[in-house]
Amino acid sequence: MALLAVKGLTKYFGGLRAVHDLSFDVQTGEILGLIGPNGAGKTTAFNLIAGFIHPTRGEILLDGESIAGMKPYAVTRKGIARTFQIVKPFRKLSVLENVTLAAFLRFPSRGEAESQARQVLERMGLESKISALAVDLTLSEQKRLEIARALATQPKLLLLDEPMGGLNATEIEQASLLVRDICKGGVTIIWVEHVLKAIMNSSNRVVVINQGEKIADAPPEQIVENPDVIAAYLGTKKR
Amino acid sequence: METFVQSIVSGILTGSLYAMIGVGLTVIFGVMRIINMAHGDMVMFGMYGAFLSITFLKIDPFLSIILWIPIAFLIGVLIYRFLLKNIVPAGELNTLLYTAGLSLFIANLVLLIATGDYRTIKLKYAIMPLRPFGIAVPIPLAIAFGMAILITVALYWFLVRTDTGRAIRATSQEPEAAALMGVNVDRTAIITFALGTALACAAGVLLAPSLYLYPTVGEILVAKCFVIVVLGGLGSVPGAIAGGLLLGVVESLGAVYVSVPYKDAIGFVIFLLVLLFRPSGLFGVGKS
Amino acid sequence: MRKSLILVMAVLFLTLMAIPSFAQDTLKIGAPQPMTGPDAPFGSKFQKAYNLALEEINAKGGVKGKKIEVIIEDHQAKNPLAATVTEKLITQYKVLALTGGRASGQAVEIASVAHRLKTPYLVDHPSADIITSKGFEWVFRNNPTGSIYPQAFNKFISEIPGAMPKSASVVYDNTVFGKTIANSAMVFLKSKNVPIVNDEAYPVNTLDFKPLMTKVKAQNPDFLLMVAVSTTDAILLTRQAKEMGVAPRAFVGFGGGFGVADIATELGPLSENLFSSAAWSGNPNDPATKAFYKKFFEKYNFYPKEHEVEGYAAIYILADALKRAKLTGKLEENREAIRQALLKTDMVTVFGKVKFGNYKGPLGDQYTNQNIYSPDHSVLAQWRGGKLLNVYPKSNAEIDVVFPDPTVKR
Amino acid sequence: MKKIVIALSLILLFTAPLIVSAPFFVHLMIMVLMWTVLGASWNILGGFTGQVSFGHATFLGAGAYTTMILYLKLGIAPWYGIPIGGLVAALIALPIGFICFRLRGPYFALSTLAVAEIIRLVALNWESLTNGPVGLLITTLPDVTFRGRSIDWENKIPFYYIIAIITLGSIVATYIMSRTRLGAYSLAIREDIDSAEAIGINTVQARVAALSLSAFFAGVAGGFYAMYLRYIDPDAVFSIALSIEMVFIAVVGGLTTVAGPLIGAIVLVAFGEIFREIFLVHFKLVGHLIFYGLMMMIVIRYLPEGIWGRLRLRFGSQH
Amino acid sequence: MLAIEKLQVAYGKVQALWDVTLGVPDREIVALVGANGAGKTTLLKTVSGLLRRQSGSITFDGKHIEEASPPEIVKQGVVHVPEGRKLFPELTVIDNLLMGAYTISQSERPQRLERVFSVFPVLQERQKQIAGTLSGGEQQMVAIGRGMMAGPKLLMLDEPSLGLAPLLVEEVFGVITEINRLGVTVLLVEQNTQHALTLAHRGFVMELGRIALSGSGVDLLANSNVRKAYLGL
Repeated sequence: MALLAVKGLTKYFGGLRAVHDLSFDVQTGEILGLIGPNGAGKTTAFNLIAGFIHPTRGEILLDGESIAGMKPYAVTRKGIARTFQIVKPFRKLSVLENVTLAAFLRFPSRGEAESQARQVLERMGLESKISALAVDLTLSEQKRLEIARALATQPKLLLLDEPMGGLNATEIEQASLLVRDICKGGVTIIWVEHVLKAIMNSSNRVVVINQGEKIADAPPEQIVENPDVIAAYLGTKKR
Repeated sequence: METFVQSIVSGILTGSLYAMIGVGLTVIFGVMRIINMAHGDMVMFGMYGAFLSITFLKIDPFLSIILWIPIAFLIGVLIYRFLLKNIVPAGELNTLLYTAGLSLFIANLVLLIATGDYRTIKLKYAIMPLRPFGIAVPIPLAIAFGMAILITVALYWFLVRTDTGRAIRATSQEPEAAALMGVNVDRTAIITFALGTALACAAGVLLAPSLYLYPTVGEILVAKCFVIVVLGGLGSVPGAIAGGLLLGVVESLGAVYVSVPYKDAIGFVIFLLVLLFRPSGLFGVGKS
Repeated sequence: MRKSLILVMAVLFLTLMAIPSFAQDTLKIGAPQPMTGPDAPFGSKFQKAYNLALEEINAKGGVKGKKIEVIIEDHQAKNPLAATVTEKLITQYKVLALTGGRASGQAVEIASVAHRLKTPYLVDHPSADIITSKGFEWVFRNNPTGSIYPQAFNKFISEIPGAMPKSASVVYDNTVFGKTIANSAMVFLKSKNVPIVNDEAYPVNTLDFKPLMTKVKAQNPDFLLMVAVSTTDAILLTRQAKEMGVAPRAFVGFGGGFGVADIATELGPLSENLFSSAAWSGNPNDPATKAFYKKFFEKYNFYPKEHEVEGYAAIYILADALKRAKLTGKLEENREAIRQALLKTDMVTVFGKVKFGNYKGPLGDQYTNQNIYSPDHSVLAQWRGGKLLNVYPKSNAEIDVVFPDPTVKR
Repeated sequence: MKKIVIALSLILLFTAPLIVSAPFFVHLMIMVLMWTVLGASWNILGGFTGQVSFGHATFLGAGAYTTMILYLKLGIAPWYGIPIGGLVAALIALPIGFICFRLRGPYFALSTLAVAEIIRLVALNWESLTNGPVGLLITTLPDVTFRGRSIDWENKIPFYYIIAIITLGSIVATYIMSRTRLGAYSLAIREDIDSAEAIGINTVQARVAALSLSAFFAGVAGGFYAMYLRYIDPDAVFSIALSIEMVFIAVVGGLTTVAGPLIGAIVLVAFGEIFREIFLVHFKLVGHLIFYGLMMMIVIRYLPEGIWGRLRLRFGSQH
Repeated sequence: MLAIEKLQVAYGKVQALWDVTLGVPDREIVALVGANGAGKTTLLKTVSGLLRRQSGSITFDGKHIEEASPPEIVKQGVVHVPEGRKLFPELTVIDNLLMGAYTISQSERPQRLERVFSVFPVLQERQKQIAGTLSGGEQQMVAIGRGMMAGPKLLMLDEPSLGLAPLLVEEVFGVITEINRLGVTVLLVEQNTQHALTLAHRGFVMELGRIALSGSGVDLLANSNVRKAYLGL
């Protein structure tokens, strides 16, 4: 059984069709890339899965159990964690506190939650920043902090919303390694990204959406050959 | 039936003045995100202005509005420039408490100067009401209503037709884009605050002949202002006008058909329902 | 930061300078009043009245060779602050007695503190029954309680043939004051089987009574009874009742709001024949009252009404008690002596006769130290040609009553 | 160092009325502590969760009326009534929270204002329960023997110790809150409500919990108010002005700080007294509120993080 | 016409632009392409005065404009049509357009309006409609039209094809060419690389806050490096 199965997911905002009849699966242990041009509905799809908005139609199954329409905190408790495209750290709290808060979900005592948080932060390479305020971190560090915070809830499935956005080349390289590392640690990942280089190198499979609909679902090497994808990305040639 | 019509008419008369006060508050909120607790004191200014005119200058209070609108505008410019400008970036809560302090300051300054005595404005021509179709319409309120409509229409014309007015509306919707159009956002803020102040003051001038005035009269108006502005949608001018009229009519009908002691509660209950089910206000345009 | 530090320093400095510098050998009376806030107008009325009385008494050499001093504190119409300033007056300024209070809510706090700290408190204006019906033996009240206010009106409708209302609408402000008076009037009317067709409480400082009057008009009452503590409300009630075409045989106002000169100036012809059933309307034929009016007008350029008379009388009552009390060096003993003196008070002021006693009020409350002449102070007056003239009881009347109201077309 | 400071503060708190025994100053200290509890109560919600309430007088009023009604109608002594008043306030907070927390930011603030006004009007008009505008007055408190001696309720000292214990309770509760999950969750909600949801926090539940705790202390303070001042009426205990004063104490002291409300209350009461003393009594001018308003403006302008908040930043303390 | 030299910009501590040097010649269409977060929008915001540079210079027609306020820059003739359109949603179409002419005297406005309406006939039909109720494509047209109202010498368009259906994308690009033909210099920021570069006389590819490549539109299109920069091949 697929870890996550999305079936016929549809969302309208007023008259605007943001996501239309979207279906895809994610298998345990996979890294699934989700790409598409701006405004294609990727973030909407994320928000639907994470419970931040409720679908107009369609099903979302986690381990066969429907989670559509659940509140975000309930979805997180079920084992889906997310990051945000525009980082939303708890700005005036320390890095450790940011992650400890998330660890409380599985470790109710502060001591245990803190030690869990320290472990995660070490894996994310943020151990030296533990007592800094989140607002004082660089963008790249804040992105890592968000991932750390998500991981501290011990998710089965991690939704990454443009973790590379705004990073420079070396940082992107590091981030790619990190994502693969997280996956090896047993967390399934769905990953929205504009830095296609990274996504093509790291994903097992890529789903492409355009104007709310799925236009391709294949391994990366097939995706780059797909004429529909090229058209969606580079635009059709002016005739 | 006569009771019903009378309640509606009374509601609209009072509501038109509520609306004017509300419009002032809402434009200020729209452009600067200031919840101005001292707005009621600006109304009080206007009431004292009307009183001064008739007592010392022997000018009819309704006529004196020509004098007080520009003065209030100037006061607004000064208050914004010297007292408010630097506090706005500190956030809504701090700004609100700050203007609460400002309100205490202004009201008590007037108390010190004018003493707390109740003042009244007596108009010789305004003793008996008009009675069109058996519906009683007090003359001062009727004049105030007419002038409130004139002023509101003038304001509407200003906001819709003039460059500055358009800039004010644009700035409240998309400040960054307004700057890109060449709007001096800072100057717009000053003008808006001054305009809001002038409106509140004008409403005060119009209210004065129908009410008593004393330095802390602003207090009883502030809570109503919030209700109006939220009913119409924070920042929306047509919303505030509708909110003011609605509140006037609801209070009036509520007093007749529900109960006088609970009439204010009815206003607040509607307010709460609007907040819960249409937080952008009855007339807010889909901005969340 | 630096600026605020400087401010703090300046304030501390000023405080040091401001350590009480009262003359040592005065007889101090404390008066908590609302000097700021919504009730500020009343604070200044009482301040003026106290000052006039003090000037007169002190000009004649004061009491026992000492001058009397009134220390006014500001309670801002807030109950906790009323308790605080009372504590301060009693324990810091060591006043011999208290007066003032203005509104009943604050007066209850003052009475409660005064009772506990064993300091005599002469209530001059607050009228809530509970102030003198809870057995506070340190609290005295010169003015009538709320439930006594309608006495003259009650007598009038009972004694004049045909005056008993066939129905009555009662509107009153939603305060202790309004409620008490309205209850008292309604209890009496019900005992006479008069149907109450409207029983409407409104919030103080209502901006618009037209809806309320619309409702009243629909009932077409035989009498319209209106209670207003605030002058604004009294004026708006009357004006809008008439504007809306409410047409009873009599418009009757209760409470301070209806006894003020503003009623005539504000309402003009609309005030004609309006009744005011008040605790006190002053008999202008009395030479003492005339003299007081004259002095007051010379000093302040306006004629005193109820509040000023009450404040002025309070100082004279306390001065009289101080004169009779045996003052020793000890504060506690002095306060007890003043209380004893007050218990024996039997005098006449501009407000009328004063003698404190315990008796049962119209609503069955047991009063303690309430002026026993209060019920007699109640008069029914009528606005006539811009003047408020006493019409009932006959003994106090200045003019014949006009009833039913001929200006009203029923 | 820190322990010494805490120990000294505690000793000061419990010996203060013995050092400064003038009844008026004991009364002022009681008022300061009562305002501290109210400021702390507001801080629990406003400071930690960042949810600005303009209707906290509701909870004070609920506590005050509960205590008073229990005593006058059922004869239940105030020392039981005060905690029960707190509980009733906390219970009332539940439906208010579930309704108002559907809203965010200024809309939440305005909704609390509306609820508070509605409740005030209900209290004013539900005469059979509240005695309406006439209010409720108690003249004597029941006898209590403590260590064989009957407590003298005409003396202020017993009241001082009662409110001192309540204050300590509210400060300890704030401290505990800052150390526990609810406190941590509250801060997360204050910082970013979406992120808080994303890490599995049920933000409505957490906010309602914070509101209830906050309401409990406001209710307890209300119960104390009723017992100490012995008279309540709806306009006095449910007023908007009272709610705003609570906000002001919390903000002036420093939001989210443990000691802030105490500092805020001291400043508020002290300045109120000082300004009145100077202007009204000394100079015989009604100018004190002008300066009080000016002081509000200056504090907000130059110390937006509050007095204790600023000191804390300077000395690097955590609370 | 527009010359940017060694421009450095940061958001707080986060450096967004590193040593960006770029020139826009008179009457050309210059395309600025690159991935999200590459710094294209930052560059435009800095030119239009919304952001302050740390170092470097920006000159327009030979005059330094780094220190000028947004209104002053608009008066110089540099107009920025922001990403996501940023219309005034509760204003009518005509009011939105008139806002664009905020710095222009009343007498010149009818003429300007006419020109905009000739390019966008649909806006003439919809001039009384509230802007927030228009479709995405129409909103984009209002945004561009609003920019044109100021009578720009240089029009900077940020992602005009964003979120538009292919047909509308075609239309928008057609409009851009037409505007250029009317004598307006265009600086175009786009994700729709192929399309933008086909249209442009000259292109710059940005990556991670730097200019990675530059050249004529056609050359860049043919350049396999560009494909690599985008599809990771």
